[in-house]
This record gives sequence, structure tokens and C-alpha cells, in this order.
Amino acid sequence: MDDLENLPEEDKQRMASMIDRLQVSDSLKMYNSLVERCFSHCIENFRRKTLDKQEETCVKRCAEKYLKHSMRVSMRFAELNQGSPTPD
Amino acid sequence: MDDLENLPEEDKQRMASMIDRLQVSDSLKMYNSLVERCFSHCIENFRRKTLDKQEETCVKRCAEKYLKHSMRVSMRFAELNQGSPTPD
Amino acid sequence: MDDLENLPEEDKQRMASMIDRLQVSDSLKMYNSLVERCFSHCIENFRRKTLDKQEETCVKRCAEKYLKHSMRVSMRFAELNQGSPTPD
Amino acid sequence: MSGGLRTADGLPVEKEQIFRMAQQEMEYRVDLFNKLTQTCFEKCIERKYKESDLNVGENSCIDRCVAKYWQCTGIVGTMLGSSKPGGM
Amino acid sequence: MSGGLRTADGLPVEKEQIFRMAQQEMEYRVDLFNKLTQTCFEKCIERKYKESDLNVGENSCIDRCVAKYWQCTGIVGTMLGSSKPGGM
Amino acid sequence: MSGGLRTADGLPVEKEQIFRMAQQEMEYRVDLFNKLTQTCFEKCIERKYKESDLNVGENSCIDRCVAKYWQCTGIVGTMLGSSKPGGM
Repeated sequence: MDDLENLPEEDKQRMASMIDRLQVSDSLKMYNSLVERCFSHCIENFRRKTLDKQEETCVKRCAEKYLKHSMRVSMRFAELNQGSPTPD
Repeated sequence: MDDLENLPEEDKQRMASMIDRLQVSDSLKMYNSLVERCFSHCIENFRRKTLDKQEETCVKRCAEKYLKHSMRVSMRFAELNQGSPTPD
Repeated sequence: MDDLENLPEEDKQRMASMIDRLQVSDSLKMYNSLVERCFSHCIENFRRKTLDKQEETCVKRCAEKYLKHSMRVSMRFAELNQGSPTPD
Repeated sequence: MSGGLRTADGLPVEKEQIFRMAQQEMEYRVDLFNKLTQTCFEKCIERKYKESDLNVGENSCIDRCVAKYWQCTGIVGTMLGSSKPGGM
Repeated sequence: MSGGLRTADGLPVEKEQIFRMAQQEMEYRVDLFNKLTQTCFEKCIERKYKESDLNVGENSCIDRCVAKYWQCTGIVGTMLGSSKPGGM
Repeated sequence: MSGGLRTADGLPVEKEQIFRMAQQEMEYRVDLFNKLTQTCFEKCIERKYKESDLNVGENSCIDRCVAKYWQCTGIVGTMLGSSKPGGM
């Protein structure tokens, strides 16, 4: 991908706009799959149409845990992409 | 998305054509995932290469149920998007 | 899709380039889902950060089996698309 | 087609962005609807497929499932810093 | 590039639609093939991965699985109002 | 906009290919990251969600899971004939 650095200004802008679009799409998909995951794990009964306190807590913790997990994975992933050594 | 109403005619056409494309893509994906779901639920033995009567009935009921389910979800989903109250 | 054969040369090129793009995207997605599948099946313990011999063998066999499986499915799929009869 | 910044496609930047955002919002809604439909099918529909109609229990389960899913979308959206529940 | 309706990309409407339909048909077939391959792998391949070749039982299971999957595609396609089995 | 082959969009062929490859590489990396994140969440995170922080065991499991997943990407990549581990 070194070729990209030699591109003229308008091409860099086009590239930046493509990256932007991918990031927005990706974060919207991530939002949807986070809801799906935490809903599937936490909601088991359908006797009422509102979440009870326990379900709400479960969904919040699930989503928070997933976001923290995702940040940690992202740090490790970046290290591996750059070939840094990691502790055992 | 209110901006869209002020667009000139050719832009509305472009928007309509985009919506069209998304709907065709989506319904083809839905077709594929419906087949996958009902096949996975209904077909368990591979001693012959044709469906027996019981398997065929299972696939048909599965698909019909899914379509009816999907229509009901779609009605409820539309109500929520418009902020209507729903009975408990 | 018979309409395609009557298209002028530049349109055929455009079509070929679209097919090319779909194939590259598809094979990259397949690569990712093959890794995910074999990792999920084969890796169960996280007491060390390197694969042991048994895990490595499992991943290799899993991937080889999947590729052979995929080739066989692809042959049968092509026959069905052309309406050839298949042995029971 | 006069004056102002233009994208690689020759459209004014602002209008192009409106189209892009509209498309992303629509893709987001389709994805949300599909995940919601699949998840509530798993949660509410009996696997026996004894008939092809939805029974009373399934119907009320669907209504509550959609309502609870929507609330989860709101909770996670708030955590991610989204302004309106279920929206972008 | 003379006469007739044109899309935002400057291509005649009809030709543009042919390309779009061809692309959607191809995406549909790739998606069908991928789901079929994954589903039959789940149904037919032993999880132990004792060797990297497919054994006789696995091979005949694959053939029958593909044939049965194809029939399900036909059944569901008919229900959705598709004209040819397995097609769009 | 002078000389050389051009695509349907009017861009020189080579530059268009660079953009396309860059986009496909980025989509590949996003897909890899998402699958890795989901898989390691399944493997490492306790389902009880007793709290919203990651505990020590979960954190070290994540680090090892990412490292092992990366090695699997390398193994499968080599089998598929990819030049660098984890790359295209």
C-alpha cells in the first residue's frame, strides 16, 4: 500500500472519504451486533413487554464488557500488525 | 433526513433507485437465510438424496411461520419507529 | 442474463472487472471465516499464548478438510445449476 | 453543476454526503430489522413446527420480544453516545 | 452516449439496470453457495479431524446434503413466488 | 484526464485498481478484527456478567486468544498460498 503516499491531493481526499465511510458502516454494524449479542444473552422471559431491573443491568454490563474487551483486542491486534513482541 | 424532501426531481429518482437496489439485495439475502435456517432445523438424515414427506412438510411450515413472524415483527417495528404506544 | 452476450466490448470488460472484484472480496471473506471456524473448533485452552502441536494439527486438518469439502460442494452445485442428473 | 467543491463523481460535496448518510441510515435500519427478526424467531417460535400458523403464545411473545429488543437498542445506543433511542 | 434516459453516472438507464441485475444475481449465487457449503460442513463433517481427507461416509453425505439443500431452495423459492427453483 | 486506458468512471485503470485494492484490504482487516473480537469474547468472557469490568483471568485470556488467533491466521494463510502471515 506504499503506492498511496505518492498520490496527489485529490486522491488522498478520496481515500480518506472511503475510510470514513467504512468506519461509519462498521460502527453501525457493530452497534447492531452488540445489541443482538447482549439481548440474546440477557433476555430469557417474555411475560412482560418491559425490561426488569435485572435484565437492564445484564444488558448494560454485557455492553460495557464487550466495549472494554474490544478495546483490549484492538491494542493487541495493532501490536501484532506492527510485529511487536508481546509478553507470554 | 428531512433534507431529502427539498431535493430536486433527479435526486429523488436517484434516491428511489438506491432504495430499490437495497430492497432487492435484502430480499435475496433473506431468501438465502430462510432456506439455510429451515434446512438446518428440518434436515437431519443424509441416507437418501431426496427429501422425504416429513422433511418437506417441516421446511414448508418453517418458511411459512418465518414469513408470518417477519410480518408481525415488521408491524411492531413500524409502530415503535413512529413512537406509537403498544398494549402490554 | 442472455442480454449480456450482446453487449459491446467495453461493457464486457466492465462486467469482467465486476466479477473479478466479487471473487477477490469473496475469497478474502472465505479466508476469514475459515480461520474463525477452525479456531473455534480447535482452540479450547488459553494457558499459553502459542499453539501447541495438537492445536496446530487440528487447525491444519480442519482447514484442509474444509477446502476439500468446498471443492466437492462446488462440483455438485455446478451440476445442479446445469440440471445434470446425479447418482443417488 | 456550477461552483463549490465536488467529489470524484462530480457531485457537490454536501449533496453527496446527504445521499451517503441516507444510504447508511437505511442499511442500518435493514440490519437492525433483520437481527431483531432472527433473534425473536429464536426466542419465541416453537421448533416442532406442528402447524404453519403462529399460535397465541407465539404472537404475544413476538410483541414483547420486539418491545424489549427496542429498549435494549436504546440502552446500548445511550452508552455509545447516540442521541435518540434506536436511531443513529 | 447519445439520446435516452441516463442515470447519475451518465449511463443509459437500461444498460445500467442490466449490470445491476447481473451483479445482484452473482451476489445471490455466491451467498447461496457459501451458506450451502457452511451448512453441509456442519451436517456432514466429523468434528474430530482425525485426518485431513474426507472419508467415504463424509463424501456421500455431502452429495446428498447438496441435493437436499437444492430442493429446499426450490420449495422456499416457490413459496416466495420465484419462477425457477434455485433461481432469482 | 488525458491518455491511457480509463474505466467506466473515467479514471486511469491503474489508479482505480490501487483504490480498489486498498478498499478490499481495509474491508478484509475490519472483517478479521470483528471475527477475532467476537470469537475471543465467546472464549474468554464469563457469561454471568457479575460486573462490568474485565477481571484478571479474562484479560490474560484475551491476550493469549488474540495471539493464538493470529497464529491460526498465519497457518491458514500459508495453506491458501498467501505470502505474509495475516496479510492478503
